[in-house]
Amino acid sequence: MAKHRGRGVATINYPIGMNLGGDPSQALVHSNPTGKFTVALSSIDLGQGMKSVTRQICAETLGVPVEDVYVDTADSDTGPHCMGSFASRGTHRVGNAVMVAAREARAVMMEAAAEELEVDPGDLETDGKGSIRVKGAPHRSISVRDVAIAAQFRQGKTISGRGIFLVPLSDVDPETGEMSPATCYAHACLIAEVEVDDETGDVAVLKMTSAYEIGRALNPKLVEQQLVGGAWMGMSHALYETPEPYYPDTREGPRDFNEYLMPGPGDVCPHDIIVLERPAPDGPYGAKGPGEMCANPVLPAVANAIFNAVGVRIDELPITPEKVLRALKARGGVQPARVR
Amino acid sequence: MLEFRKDIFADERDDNLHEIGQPTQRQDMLGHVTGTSPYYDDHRFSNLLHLKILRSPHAHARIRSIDDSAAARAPGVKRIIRAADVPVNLNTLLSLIQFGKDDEPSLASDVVRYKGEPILGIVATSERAALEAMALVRISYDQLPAVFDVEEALKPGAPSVNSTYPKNTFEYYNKYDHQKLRYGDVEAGFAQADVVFEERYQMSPIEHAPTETNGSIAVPDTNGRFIVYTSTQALFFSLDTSAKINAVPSNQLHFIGGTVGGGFGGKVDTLTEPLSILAARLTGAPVRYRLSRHEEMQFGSPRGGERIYIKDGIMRDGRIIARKVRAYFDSGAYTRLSSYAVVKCAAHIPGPYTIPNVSADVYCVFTNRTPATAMRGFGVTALDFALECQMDKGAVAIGMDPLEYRILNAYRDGDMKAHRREAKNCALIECAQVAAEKANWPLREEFRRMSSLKGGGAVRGGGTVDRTRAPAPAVPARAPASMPQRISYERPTPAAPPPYTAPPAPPPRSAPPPPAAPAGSTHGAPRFSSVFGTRRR
Amino acid sequence: MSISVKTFPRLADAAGALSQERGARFLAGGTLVMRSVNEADPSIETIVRSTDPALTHIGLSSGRVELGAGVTMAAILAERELSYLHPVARIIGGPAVREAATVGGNLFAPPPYGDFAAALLALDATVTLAGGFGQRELPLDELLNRRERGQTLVASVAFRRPADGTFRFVKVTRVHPKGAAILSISAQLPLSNGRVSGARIAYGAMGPAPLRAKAAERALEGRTLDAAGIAPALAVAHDGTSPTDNAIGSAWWRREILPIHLRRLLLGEQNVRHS
Amino acid sequence: MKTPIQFRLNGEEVATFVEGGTNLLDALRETVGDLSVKGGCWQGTCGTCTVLVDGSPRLSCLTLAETCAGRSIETTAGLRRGPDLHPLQTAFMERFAAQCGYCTPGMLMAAKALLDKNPNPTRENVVDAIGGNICRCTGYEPIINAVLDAARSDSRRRA
Repeated sequence: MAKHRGRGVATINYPIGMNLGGDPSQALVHSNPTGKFTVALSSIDLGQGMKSVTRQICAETLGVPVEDVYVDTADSDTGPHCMGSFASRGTHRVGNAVMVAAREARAVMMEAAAEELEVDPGDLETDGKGSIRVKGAPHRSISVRDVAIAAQFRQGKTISGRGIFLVPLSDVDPETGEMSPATCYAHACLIAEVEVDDETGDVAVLKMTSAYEIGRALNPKLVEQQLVGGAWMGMSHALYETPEPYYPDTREGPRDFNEYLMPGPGDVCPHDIIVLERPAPDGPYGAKGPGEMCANPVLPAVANAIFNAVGVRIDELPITPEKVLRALKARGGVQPARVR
Repeated sequence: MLEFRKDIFADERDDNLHEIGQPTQRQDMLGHVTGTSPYYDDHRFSNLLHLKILRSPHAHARIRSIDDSAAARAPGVKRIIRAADVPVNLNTLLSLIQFGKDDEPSLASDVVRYKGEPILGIVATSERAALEAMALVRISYDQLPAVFDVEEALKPGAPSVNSTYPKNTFEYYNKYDHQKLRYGDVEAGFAQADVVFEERYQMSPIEHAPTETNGSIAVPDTNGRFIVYTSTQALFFSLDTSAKINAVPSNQLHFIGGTVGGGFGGKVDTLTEPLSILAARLTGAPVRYRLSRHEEMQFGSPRGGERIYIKDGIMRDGRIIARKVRAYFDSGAYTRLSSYAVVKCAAHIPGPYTIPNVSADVYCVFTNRTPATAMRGFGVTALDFALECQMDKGAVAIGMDPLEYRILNAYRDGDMKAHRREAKNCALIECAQVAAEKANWPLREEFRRMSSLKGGGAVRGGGTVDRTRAPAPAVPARAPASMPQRISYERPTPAAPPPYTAPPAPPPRSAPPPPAAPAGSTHGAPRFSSVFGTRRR
Repeated sequence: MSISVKTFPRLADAAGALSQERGARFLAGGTLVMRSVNEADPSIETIVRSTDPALTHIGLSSGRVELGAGVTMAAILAERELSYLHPVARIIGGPAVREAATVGGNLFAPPPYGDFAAALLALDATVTLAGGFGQRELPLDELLNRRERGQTLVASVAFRRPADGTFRFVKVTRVHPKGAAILSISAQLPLSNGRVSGARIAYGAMGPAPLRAKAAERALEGRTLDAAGIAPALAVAHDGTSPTDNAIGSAWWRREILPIHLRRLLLGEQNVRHS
Repeated sequence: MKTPIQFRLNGEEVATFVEGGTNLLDALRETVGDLSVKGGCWQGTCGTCTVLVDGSPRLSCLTLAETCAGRSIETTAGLRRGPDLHPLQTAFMERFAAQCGYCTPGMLMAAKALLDKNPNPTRENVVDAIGGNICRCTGYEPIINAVLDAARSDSRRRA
């Protein structure tokens, strides 16, 4: 029995937001009477962290601590329209809408503070800790709490804001396919190392090394969640998954998680991830969206690593051991490429 | 296991922020670890009824007769829902953005077009009662010929799957049976290439397999409204679709969701809400419609299969000068979102590389299988697999390091893309360089010095491989002679490279977005949408 | 509509009820029956249970091992005397399944399940059936050849304890640590003077039920466990097998890799992991 | 015909009535009202519904409710130690070991079953303990690390 190692690489990019645009999202931000903020959305948190990322964006824009912001989603009676959580649009589209709403709310908050401190709003700044102070004269400050109370009960102001973000819908030229599909793209390069058993066709992924450029990483832990989980799903797509194992024949479809194959906790491999940040000009604080693209480079990287290991090309997904074994037999055995 | 390279593109970032960039705990994490996060099914109602769906056992058949009388009398059964009970029993998801024609019934009436297509709904006091009643329904079918292969489906005489699109292809602009992409002169490029090769790639369907299956609970509210607790990934998308199918004003529906047990694209299709609402309207009681795991795996829409052919023309110095792509999306029996994925796929061709001559034809094809839908990487995942395997083969064909081959051809700021927009904010090369360094993948100095900035860095200077002019000629000027020839060719190469000819006339360049709409370009007929209102598209 | 559940202190009474009640199914660990109940399988109208302590009894005496049909995989893993069966029990489901899954239930598990039954086959196990009118014994492979779930009720299985180091097992699965079998091979390989005598080899997932590789057993008789010695056995490894395509692997792949894994098992080559 | 059953749920006596054939998962969610237990397949193949019965991990969807009469059942709802989070809950938070959160209660109970019996598990022990639980979001690595962290912190606490 012989096992052969090989490495493969893939480089990819991915468009952020619904193709062609035309996918708006709205947000409402308001303060309660004691200076705590609520963001009202109809956007969905599927686990990707929508509630958490919009919360940080809102806090940053308002200039208040993140603890003072709570995101309420998704209720169609209170949350304004959002196209939905798909197409890597959440952070980019909803994040922008929340920024717009938070800016409007911040402007009122600063006016109210200026009235209390008897200065020009332009002379004020937030300290990010819950207070608003005069630039250059930090001793002249007032807490956001007192500003909210004053705005509500003395000045009769609503510290609130509305936001919408819309990338205008692009047409497509039927003849040439000329179009504006997206305003920004995330990028990735992934190197996979595999071991192939030339007698059974079994493939084990031993290691992944990747670099992802995702615009600004708004929360490194949420980014890590996406990239680690996404790479696992990519490995799963590459080697295991399909509800139609004999596609295009529809027979023998899996009915449960014993029959639908995915790598288990015993199949995961070490993964070194490096994050690059080239801010998107139109992203919230330069953010793009790592959610979808992180799975994509794994599939071809694994396929290319298998070629590097044993010299066969498997061009059909998923790359089951059976396909590898059939290809090895057709090729008359292992013909490893240059060891990498 | 995760590190940042803040030094790269640092001059493009203001890192002086308070909350952005902080590893703040998730707002929902405490709820998750205490089991208190409210998913749609974590709401309880007295007298909750349960909806189960009788599905077709055949991939393609005409329904001759349905006898549900025994089921209607079965213990616990409150109501049988038939196709005739559905107010608007034909819909297509993207009618909300005026894309495509209504082609899918909520409940099949005359013909079933895939194994698992819903035919009858049974509302009962328990899921068990509904399932037991289901066993009493008698349906007789006339089986019809079925087609399962995308290329078979396009052949003359193939069984027609979907009566709205009898030719088994989605209609683009009421004009074409597929989406086109044309840039430069791809045939001229092939004629001048040192190496030309075509390959076939196939991705089977993939199931989203969220740990929480699709479901919803529709509850009659006071004053004639309905509260709907749902696992949807798109609250208003599902609300508007449900309002349309039930023919009720959208403000009669109050959707609550937002905390969902995984989606990955599998909870966009509004699979359960229209019928749970209809069942609640017909019975006046709260109704839950929850997909079983078996239903989720076989009859909840998957990521569709895709077949992709790629033909490349490359020069021995590593430049790709022509790429032709033909791709078929297996949409299953109905459109759902595949028509849209096709356009996204066309936009993604030829990948993150600057290639002067590109041509693509992408088809949305109907077959007799479970309708496909969006999934993580929608329209791109299979194409990236095909493109990146193709890139590997190209590098081997000319004996070049596969990573250096990618860096050489990678798009730079200012390059023109095949869909005629200038590349901006690129970072592919930096990703390649950083990953290679981390993995000890050897890159030669000149490739370590290249960059995504305009022109790609000094190395590409002298207009050697300058692709900032757009559209590029069929063959750009030669690259530096120092191109690698490290390992032996694995594919036969032309005896002698054909002589370079003058570049063909470049296609007309159009201004950056938004270009004027091409005359007569419309996606299907205008229709009502409470999302966008009515307008031409 | 709702299912009736009948619990009997004595197994014999349960067996009686099982043969009399319409649509009655015996509930052991529940991994098979409860799934069918959850899916409203119309063939199940009555669940028959027994709290008979004999069901969970593990008898270890003078080289003979007796396992009550209700003994769980977890119970086997907890019994040091049964360490040779631990590799088999450990890869049946996750810990929660092993707490429920029973020896008796495994005898009726359709492919790709039933690896423990295959192991028992390689141990030449006999089965004791409980009936309304007393118990009777029969060889395990006889039961497996005509097993009809629900009809027969197994009280216990028994076999001679294999000599130390003579029992070997491998399960080929794609998902780790918990995956259904592409195939499994159990082998009891007694040696006398370095030569195999009275080998027993059984396959899981290579047919409609676990089966003995009798041709391979005969071909091993009197041979040494080295490349040359096992060659004849490998040549007839497929005898009697009839693998089918299913969601996790094709019949072709099962056939291709069966001799590979049999060779690795017989030569004691490391089976670290199988994709 | 409904059958009365009584058992201890997270230390409290609970009595309820169930239809014949009802599984423990539905009994806990639909009649008792413990919604911390989630259902993922009702087939016994995803581990989402894992609870502890007399200290051992069980798939509640495959457990006939009646067989739990007189038993002691533990769910995520009872995981807190008074006002404090269980070390596993703390570790899952610190490791960001949940995304959609739907598999989390089952993962926590599968992990608790391990730590209650083996306070100092190896990575291999942890992988085996959660081997029957499907997670579609995290890629498992953060969950494995969280369980190992919890074991360390808890043994420190005991020491």
